[in-house]
Amino acid sequence: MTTQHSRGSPFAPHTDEETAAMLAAVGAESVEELFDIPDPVRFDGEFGIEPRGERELRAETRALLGRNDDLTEFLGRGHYDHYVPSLVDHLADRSEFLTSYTQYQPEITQGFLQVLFEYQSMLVELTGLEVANCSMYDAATALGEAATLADRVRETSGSTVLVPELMREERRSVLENYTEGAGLSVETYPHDDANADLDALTEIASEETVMIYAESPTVRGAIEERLGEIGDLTDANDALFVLGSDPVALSVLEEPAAVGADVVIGDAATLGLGTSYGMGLGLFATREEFVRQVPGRLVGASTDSGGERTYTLTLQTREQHIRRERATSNICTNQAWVALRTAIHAAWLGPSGLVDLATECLEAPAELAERLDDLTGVKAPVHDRHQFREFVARTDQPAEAVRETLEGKGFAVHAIDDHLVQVCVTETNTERTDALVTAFREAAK
Amino acid sequence: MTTQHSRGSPFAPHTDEETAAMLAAVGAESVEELFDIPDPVRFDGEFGIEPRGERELRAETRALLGRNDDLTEFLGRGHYDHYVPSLVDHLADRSEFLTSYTQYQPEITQGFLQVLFEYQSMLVELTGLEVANCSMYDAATALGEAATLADRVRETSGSTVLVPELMREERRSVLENYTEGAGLSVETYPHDDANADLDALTEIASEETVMIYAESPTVRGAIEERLGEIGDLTDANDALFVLGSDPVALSVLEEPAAVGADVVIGDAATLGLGTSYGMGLGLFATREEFVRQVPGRLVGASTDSGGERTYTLTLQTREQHIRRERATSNICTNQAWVALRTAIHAAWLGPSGLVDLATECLEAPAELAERLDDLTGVKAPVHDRHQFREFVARTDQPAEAVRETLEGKGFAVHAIDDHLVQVCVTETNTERTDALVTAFREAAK
Amino acid sequence: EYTQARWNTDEDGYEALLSEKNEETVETDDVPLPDDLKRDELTLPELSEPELARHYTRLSQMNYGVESGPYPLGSCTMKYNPKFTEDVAALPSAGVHPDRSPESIQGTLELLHRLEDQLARIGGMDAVTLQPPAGAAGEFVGILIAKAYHESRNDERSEVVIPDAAHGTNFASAAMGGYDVVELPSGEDGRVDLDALEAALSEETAALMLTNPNTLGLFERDIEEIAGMVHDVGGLLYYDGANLNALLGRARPGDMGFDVMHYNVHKTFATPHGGGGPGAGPVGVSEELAEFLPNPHVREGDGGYELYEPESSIGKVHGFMGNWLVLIKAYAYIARLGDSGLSDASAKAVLNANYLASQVEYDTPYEPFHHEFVASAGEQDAADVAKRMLDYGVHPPTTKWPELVSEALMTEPTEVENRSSLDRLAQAFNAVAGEDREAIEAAPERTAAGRIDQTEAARNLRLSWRALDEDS
Amino acid sequence: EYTQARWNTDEDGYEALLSEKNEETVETDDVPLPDDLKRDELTLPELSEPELARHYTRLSQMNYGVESGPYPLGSCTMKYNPKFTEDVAALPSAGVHPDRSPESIQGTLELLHRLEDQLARIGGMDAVTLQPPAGAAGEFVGILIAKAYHESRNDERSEVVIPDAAHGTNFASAAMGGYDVVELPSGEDGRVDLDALEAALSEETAALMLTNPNTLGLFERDIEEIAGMVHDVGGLLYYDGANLNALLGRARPGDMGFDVMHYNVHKTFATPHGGGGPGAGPVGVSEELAEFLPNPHVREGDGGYELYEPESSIGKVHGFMGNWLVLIKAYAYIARLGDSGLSDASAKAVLNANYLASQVEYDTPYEPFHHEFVASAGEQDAADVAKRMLDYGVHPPTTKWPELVSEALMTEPTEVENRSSLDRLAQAFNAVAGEDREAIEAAPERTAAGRIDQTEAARNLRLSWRALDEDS
Repeated sequence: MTTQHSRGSPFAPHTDEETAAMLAAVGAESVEELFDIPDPVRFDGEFGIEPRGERELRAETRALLGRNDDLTEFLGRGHYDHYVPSLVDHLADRSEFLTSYTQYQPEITQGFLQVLFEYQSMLVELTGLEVANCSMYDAATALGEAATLADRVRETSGSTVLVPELMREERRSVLENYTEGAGLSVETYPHDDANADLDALTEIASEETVMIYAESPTVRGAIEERLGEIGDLTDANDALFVLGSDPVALSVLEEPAAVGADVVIGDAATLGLGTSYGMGLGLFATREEFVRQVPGRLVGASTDSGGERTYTLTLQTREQHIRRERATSNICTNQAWVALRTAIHAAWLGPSGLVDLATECLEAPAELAERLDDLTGVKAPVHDRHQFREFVARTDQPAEAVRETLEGKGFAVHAIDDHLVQVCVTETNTERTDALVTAFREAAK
Repeated sequence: MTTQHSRGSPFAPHTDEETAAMLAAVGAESVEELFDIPDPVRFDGEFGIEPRGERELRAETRALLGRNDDLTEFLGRGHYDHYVPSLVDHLADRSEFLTSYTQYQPEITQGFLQVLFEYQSMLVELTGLEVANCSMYDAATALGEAATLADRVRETSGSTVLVPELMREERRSVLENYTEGAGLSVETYPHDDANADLDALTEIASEETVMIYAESPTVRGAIEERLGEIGDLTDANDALFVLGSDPVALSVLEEPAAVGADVVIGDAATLGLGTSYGMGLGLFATREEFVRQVPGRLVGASTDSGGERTYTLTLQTREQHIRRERATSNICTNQAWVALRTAIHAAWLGPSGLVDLATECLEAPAELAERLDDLTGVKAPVHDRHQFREFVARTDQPAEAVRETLEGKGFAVHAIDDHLVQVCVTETNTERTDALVTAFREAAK
Repeated sequence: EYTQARWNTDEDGYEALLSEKNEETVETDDVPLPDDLKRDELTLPELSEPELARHYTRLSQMNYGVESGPYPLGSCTMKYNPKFTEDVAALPSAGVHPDRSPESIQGTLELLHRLEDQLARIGGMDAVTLQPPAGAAGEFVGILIAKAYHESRNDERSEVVIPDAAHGTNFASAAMGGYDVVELPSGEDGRVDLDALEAALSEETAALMLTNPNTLGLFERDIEEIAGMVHDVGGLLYYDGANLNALLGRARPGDMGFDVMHYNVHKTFATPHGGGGPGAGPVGVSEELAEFLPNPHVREGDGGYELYEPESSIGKVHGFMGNWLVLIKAYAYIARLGDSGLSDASAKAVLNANYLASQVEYDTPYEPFHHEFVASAGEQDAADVAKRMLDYGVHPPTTKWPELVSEALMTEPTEVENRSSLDRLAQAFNAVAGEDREAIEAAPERTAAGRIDQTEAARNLRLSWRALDEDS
Repeated sequence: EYTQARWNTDEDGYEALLSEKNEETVETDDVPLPDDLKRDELTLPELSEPELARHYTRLSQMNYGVESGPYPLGSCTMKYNPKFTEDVAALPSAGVHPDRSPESIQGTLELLHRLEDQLARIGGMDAVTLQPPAGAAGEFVGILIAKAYHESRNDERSEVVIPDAAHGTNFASAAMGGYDVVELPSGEDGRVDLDALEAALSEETAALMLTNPNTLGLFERDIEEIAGMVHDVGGLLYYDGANLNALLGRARPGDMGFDVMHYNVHKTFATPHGGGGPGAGPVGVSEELAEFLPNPHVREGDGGYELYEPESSIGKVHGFMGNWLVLIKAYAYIARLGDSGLSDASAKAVLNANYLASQVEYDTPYEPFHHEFVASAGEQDAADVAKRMLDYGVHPPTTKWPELVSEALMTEPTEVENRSSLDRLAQAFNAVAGEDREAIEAAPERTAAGRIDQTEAARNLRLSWRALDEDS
């Protein structure tokens, strides 16, 4: 009894006979002979990693991840849980999509190119801007790329990027890493009840300002109410206005192009991916005039030898594999497959489903905040704004204690300040709001 | 805000506009007009079934099925749990396979036809018989079909089908239902230490005997040791020898053709499906001389207009849609997709994997029986046979009490008689045998 | 124009067989069995997982499913199969053994009970068994129940009456039950001829098996009279559920007087056909017949759901509980649609058939049809028409049946096509209608394989790769 | 011959766009926001689930993946992606929010920690961060770490040295970090020229970025000397992990003197490329550099796994923890293979490249190569050769790069092809090698689309369906 493939990689199909014949064909006695590695740097191959069978590994990883507590999450702040329809998994897992590479040979990869063209097109509709790329890694890196774009396209010099005080510090840290090499510094403008403090911002903005960044909804879930004025202010300083948002919010919010946004960034994976420990899809859309400065990949329409409409990667001379150190970005591998998922999810919802979903994102937090506000020791919402998906509550008890108590009762919320708790509610957890309110009553008193 | 598809079936794509235009095209005012149903039998449409969203239903069914206790099953007796590799799910779920119909148009369904041809071919290798069909529902119905085949092909009259006393009563009941219409009666022959009692069988068999059925492994997991003699006895009575087995056992057991089997039936889904509340795949193989009397579908090789080898359903004149009441069976919809899964699983294992798996099926029960035999109040194995996957143990305590105690401790075993417990062990539960032995010690004392 | 993928490797057909890719022979020396009980060796394909992934991916691309395009195969109800139902059936908690104690699988039993209840409501029946693994198995159960019913009244009967245009399974199922089949000629209008029925019925009539709407898509308007006639001679009325998609929410077999019926969940309730199966063929019966249902049956007891044997059960028609994984999908589909969705499915299925027929140039002799229509290819050969339609990227209708229509094109678009899809389908019909015999006979050209020689397949039977080897 | 599926509907390309199939405009009147904060309406495609299923199924059939056939794209390591890793990543318990308390996601943190440990062992590094979401992001992290390292020593440097044949990302990543790039010309043997290196290095050298084996598949035999030279001027040695599949189990970057490296899990560790991503680009460092790793990092504490900020962390390069779902797959793949599997993967990858090169008629000027070789199309245009290869049912190699080889065909079969697959691949190469310019320039003919006009795409930019509408 011989097991042909039991030794070595189960995914290398060579039988012993084949290996022998192939060695003979290349004139080698053994495979080791083919390695041109000097002895001093040779390694003995013993990593100390034990191979396991597929069945054992599935059981092992199920047990391992099963150690995560089964909490109902009321968490947001940049990563959201919307229900991903089953269709998305089934279609995106088709191997022709999942196991293909970047579309360097467009004739044999029309399928994925059309998917990406459609993804771009949907973002063009949602943002009102003319150009959307195929994807960045996530919202934070898209913001970083927006800053270097702003720096490249500005005709006069300048070195400051303005960002809101209320912003995930992680996102800001990424921005700082992206801008440091370009010699830009990141400065903060203050807020006023979870919106930009426009007076203060006007003070701070100057000809040194390369870019102003605002979010709507903000990290606290507030709709930013004076985007048009921020746009005007940015224009007045010859800077770029970069807006952070997401596709669900954009389904109902005023079009970014209409408020003067030059770039829209965000996490497009709020559709298509669900909660995935922060994995995202960097949305990046901008005006046509900046198209040759866009980072990442672009799919354009063309024609084939048969005269049919086709799609292909275009303007590749912007990219690192051709322009190298003068490229618009170093990005190569991106999040194309997530864009596929986002496109399917968006198409599954359609405009009616998107508007319905966004409406629920406006109604559900208002309703939940009202219920929490009724509890002893809780004031909610803290901000007098239109809240999208999430809101902030003030607790008499220390926020961290409230969070911990809730976790003990099976619920996860954010403790964002000494007495501030943030709660996010979408269609995936609304049915648990009764239970949350009950638990909150205990935790907050 | 209008939701185009929110009313009615989410899987009917008509917009209101489309519906109106289509009604106009057919000259109807409303859809109801198209129904030519007399008023007295009109129904008001109120079934009282509430529609639910996809997300809600997934949550609901997860909760519902979550009410099944999470037991480690040591259960067999005709339905077995072998690990199904992930590859099977991913490939079999490809919609071109899953959502296609029977291959009435072979030019556009070569893929599935080749799959079925390969499935047939593997069963031909495993049984040594020349013909295997595309599938029956399960082992029990395959046995029923074998009996009617035996009746059809026998040149002299006769009305008795002989089956072993040790046999699932469900399988026998199905057999009785299949044979009653043909005027056959089912009679039992006794066993001798979980094998056929050959002396008694010789007594019982006569010219009235149309068919003798034997199983190896038997329902108690014993390898039947005198199949050749049963074959000879069947021949001597001009009857058909029908053998029940399964693809894993057939990987190592003497070829059925070599012991004189005329038909092999069994559950081929022991590969490809895993535990599924008894869902199966009826294996049906027989000698070439009976090919025109075979029930179910057959795929044969042919040639297309380009001269290439192709596959197509063949000998369809045997089937009910053509021959109607003179058909070899009423079967139409069968288990083709399960055959696809079985074929992939078998190919994934390959001959080496199959022999390894079968070897484990011989070693694991022997080892576990020995360990149980060491316990106070337990004798195992009861039978002095080669056991495949499972074995019977005698308990001093009532078997039902032992079973219940074990269930309370998280294990499922069979109580098959007052003091007989049956235990099945495969690669999917071997890692829990220590725990089972510990629990058994408590339960049996 | 559509071109199906064609993977073509060397001389061995469109994709080499697994056995041609790599085969190994393994010795069984180390198998712990005496030599006389074991085989010497085993020869089967031995391929790596990457090779297998490619093999089946390529084969799948040379296959056409509902998610490829329209599939208007008459009598087959090829609906879209919602994806989420696959996820539900794949839940690990669904994977239980059939010999588990009822107490330990309350979830499974409750789901079965709920599905029985759904189906009873939809069919207007009093009790439902889920055991039959396919429609034909359901018919067989119906026949066995009829037989048991008559026997319980000491009234043995020998005949089952079936209209000439009925599904072939009806005839075969009745015969398997040991009945003689009395074929009922259709009336001029394509429906049951009451005089002919009168002539066919007698004290020997165990049952009349009827499809309604029938295979021409026509509703049997005289159903109440038919039921009365059958019942008057002491027979039972059996409903073949293949065409139930035409009636959802608008008429129920139970209300029409049917005593027994089967449901094709792989038609009406959107479980996938899987290239031929598995399906499931639950059977519904009136209260009077409930005692004959297969063993075991589910009921709600004091301590939860339990299994029991109906008083005069016919016994088993499947070794265990039927095609459980399929039943889960049917449950989920019905629950997803609910009253409004089920009624709408039927409405759109009927609208689609009527619209499509109105756009197709071939003549449709019988009407008013419901969810399907049977057009006639006229001077053309219906089978050739079907082959040519393949070149237009659609699946053709069922052909040459029922025989009431010459060169029949039995067409059932189901509710899942929209207008533009139906228009393209009509274009395909009409394009072929305008083509000459030569073009049609040369078809198909754009599928993986060209026209396949059926005669060769039957004359020179090669049913396995071993047979192919021996032949070459 | 192979023919790719071609779904062709009317005049609108090979498959109509979603927007062409059905588009709707929805008013936002009922949205509870003041008018000035909301848009008036939203126009997007509105299709049913069956329509979407067909749309994407058809598009997928017009795409070629690793499970379609050979994909020997040089430098891309297109391995088979084991299916079970998808199931592991799809476990519901994997779907946690990044702001969960560490105590409540011990499973996730332990998996991350285990993967860090696996990668450290494989690379011979002391610490690993999993945060970079792609290889280029890993390079950028490496550059940031180098920068932080030098700054911590008050030793600001301005240059990064990179061989001319290196991946374009190396140059771009260095530039993004604010460094000037010093390009290092390759030696005649295709490797680093030590004299040129000597000339390039200085007190300004922050790092040398090196791929080993390099993009010609050649091992830098002088690696110890190179490391010494870089370290002597105070620079760091960076390892580009794109070609790590050549060395698994036979050499480790850490042992060769590399201080920082990235791993491409979507190459070496078989996570699927997904049509361009997501991947993951973990970065390993020597002990000395561990304090600079991105924030947060996982460690095992007394109470379980915890997150902490390394002492001199460079901060964040991803908004959260990187591409978590991809990392799970990499973990599962490495654990599946273990020592023996990983070493074998490398062995078979190198054997395959050598065998394939021996069967291909095009000249391969540089050797001994390892997991990939760069052949020259000679008088033919490498891009045309690639287009023509598509007609043979295989994916072509990377073309026209590296420029050291004229009309380069950079070929990396990986370990997943067997001999017969490599033979067919060689046949495709050799068939094209024998064809004339006309045939090659007319290719491809058997793919969904014919040769696509790249110039038109760039000159007449249409990047959305809105742009297409405006153009027409």
